[in-house]
Amino acid sequence: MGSEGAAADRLLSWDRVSLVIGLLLLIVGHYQGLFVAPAEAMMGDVGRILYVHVPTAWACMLVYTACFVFAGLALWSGKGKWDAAMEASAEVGVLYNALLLIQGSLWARPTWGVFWTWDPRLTTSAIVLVLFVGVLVLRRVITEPERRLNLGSIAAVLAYAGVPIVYFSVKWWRTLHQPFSSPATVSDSFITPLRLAAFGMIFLGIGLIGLRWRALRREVERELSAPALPAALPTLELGQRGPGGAA
Amino acid sequence: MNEVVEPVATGVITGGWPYIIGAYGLTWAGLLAFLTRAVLLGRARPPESP
Amino acid sequence: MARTPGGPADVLRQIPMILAKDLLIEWRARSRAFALACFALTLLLLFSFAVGADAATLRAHAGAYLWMSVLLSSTLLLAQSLQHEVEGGALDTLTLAPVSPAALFYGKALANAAQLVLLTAVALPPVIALFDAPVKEPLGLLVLVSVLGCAGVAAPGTLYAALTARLASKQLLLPLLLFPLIVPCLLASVKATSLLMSGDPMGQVGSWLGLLLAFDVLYWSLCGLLFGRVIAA
Amino acid sequence: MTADTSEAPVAALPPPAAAVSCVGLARRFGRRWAFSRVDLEVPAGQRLLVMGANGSGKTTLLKVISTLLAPSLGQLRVCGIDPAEDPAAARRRLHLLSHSLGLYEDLSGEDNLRVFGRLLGKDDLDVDPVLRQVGLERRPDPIRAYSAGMRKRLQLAALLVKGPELTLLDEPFAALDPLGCAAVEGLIAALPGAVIVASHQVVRASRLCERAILMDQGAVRWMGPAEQAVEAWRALHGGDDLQGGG
Repeated sequence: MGSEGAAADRLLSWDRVSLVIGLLLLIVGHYQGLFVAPAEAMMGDVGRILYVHVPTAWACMLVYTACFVFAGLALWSGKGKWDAAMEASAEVGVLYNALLLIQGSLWARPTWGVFWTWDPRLTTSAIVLVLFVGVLVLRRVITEPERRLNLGSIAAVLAYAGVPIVYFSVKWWRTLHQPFSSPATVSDSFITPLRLAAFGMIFLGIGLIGLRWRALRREVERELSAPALPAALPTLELGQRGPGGAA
Repeated sequence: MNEVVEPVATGVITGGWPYIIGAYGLTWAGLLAFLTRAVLLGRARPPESP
Repeated sequence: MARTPGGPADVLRQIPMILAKDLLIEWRARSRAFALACFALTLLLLFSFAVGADAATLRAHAGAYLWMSVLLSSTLLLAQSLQHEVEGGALDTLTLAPVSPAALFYGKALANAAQLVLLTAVALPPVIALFDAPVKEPLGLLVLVSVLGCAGVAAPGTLYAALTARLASKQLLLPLLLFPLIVPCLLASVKATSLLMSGDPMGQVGSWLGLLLAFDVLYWSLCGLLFGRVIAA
Repeated sequence: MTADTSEAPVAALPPPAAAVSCVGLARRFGRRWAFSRVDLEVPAGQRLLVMGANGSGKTTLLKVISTLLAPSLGQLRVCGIDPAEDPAAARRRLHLLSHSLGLYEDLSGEDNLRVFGRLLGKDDLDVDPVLRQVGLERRPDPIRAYSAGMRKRLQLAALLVKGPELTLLDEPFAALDPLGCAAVEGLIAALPGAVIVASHQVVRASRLCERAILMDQGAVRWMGPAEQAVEAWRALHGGDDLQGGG
């Protein structure tokens, strides 16, 4: 972050600190996952994808939860800062979610022989991605700030509330049909890189949300803030007008 | 009839490094792209700010 | 007057009025409903053309075609139902009557659900005939699935139709927001319908009905709570 | 305007609460103030004309007074009720006729009145006398096919069904021919209760009212007896091209 001559408090703001911590943890975690941890017994080297995939999934869930909380706060308080936080976390959630799907496909191809499988988690995350993309699109379409706050937050709350039911429906859809093979559970020796990368993704997420929040909040709060009342116009006096002239 | 290809367990999978590199590479590319965009948008000053 | 304004009694009194009003409007403009039914039937034909003439495949997916055609028609119906209120400013008259937002939501959602059930009923005989998929289980169960499934589409559908009614790109946004949300409802309805058509020796329909019920309870309560904020915005 | 009076309240309010009283009322959309600093008191039964060019804030003011829009600043009381506390009670006492129809295009006039009556708790409303009162005969076809004048009459019929203490009329003469204007004028003149009319047709509307205000860029620039309304309009906007004369 080469910020030219910026104030010290801006350099050390919580989002930047979190961003740097997240990037460092992620680098260390991924290095360990790629080069230090042994190859997985069943999946071989391909199992290394889990060190990037699983942390993304955890972080993604947390980011969406944050988005839901911010949406609730925005609805409850009507404050622009929560509206901005909602949008920022929805953006980061969509980013993580998209990455999650890409990683999932790349893991599924060598493991299962297909890029896509209707695994409940994969399917659910695809549906949730579309839901939150919808929320972001909705926010872009609405120009009036108060309306955007209300409608955007309502859409986010509805989308998030549906996640568990989406998951269960997809799971039953598969399991009532045929048993679905779950990926191997994670054994102890792989936990360190997983944990490092997970905290890395979470801190990075907090940092990214903070970064976007800062920018969005400036804009949203400016739009929502009350400008000064226009100056009082003088009261019109009658009886002094010329022919057709204004007073 | 089910249209879904059933995942096959083929014993120990060997190789697959292109997929691993792809997964890590695309993840980092995505994260850094978003970070760059966020920084750029954060730098852009609103017109009315002093 | 003793009447408590906006209280639960007022809401309960107003729900059937809104329901009756919406159904009256649809009855007076029934040529539109007829066109919608024709659209749903056209979709059924299109599905068979798209899939091919293999009788076994068509029969296996008859439930899917039924619900897809109802679902695709539903956005037109839902958008129309909120269009009545918004375009002529009737919503303002209702608000000033005063009708409580909860009564408005439940009345409209019930009216929409009723119309969707009717649409399902209209589309069912052609599905059975076209795809040679007779109903093997009791018909009452299918009615239950249809009611619960249509209710699941109607509640979030009514809310999202209100949410997008004043937006420029409403035709695009309503399905974009609604369809992913009602995936569980669609899944459960299709699965239950297929089981009822092909026979259900394992007794799996019950769990799908349970899922539909959970979905309905969640969204009928949540949307009722949030509808006031939507129309106030 | 009585904005300069000291903060001490006036001795006692007259027994019937004012139909409308606003203090420092203002509404904004995003960064733009639609109107601001509106202090207004309309006693029960009084008729007030709200004049102003397009965009002067008339329509928004009427929407805020009708409780359809919440004020951004200031206090509003309708018939002595604070709409923020009890919107239903305030709404039961007022009605707004806006530019938009406010009724259902697919229903006939009769159906519309019946539906509206039922929502107001008048289950066995006899629509014939009301229709006769506004000079509309029974017509079975949907109001999609009605002319502008018939629509306006129907809106007034809905208003008569409700019979509010406070009537808000936004441009009641818009899109009407001279004959329709005269008819609507007669109906408005016969309305009971307080009435607030927003109109460009200063000459015509001022005959119906006792008092008038002139709005300009979201502010009340003048307030006085309706007889001086035309003079006030001319003082602000000049010219003699006032509509609705004769």
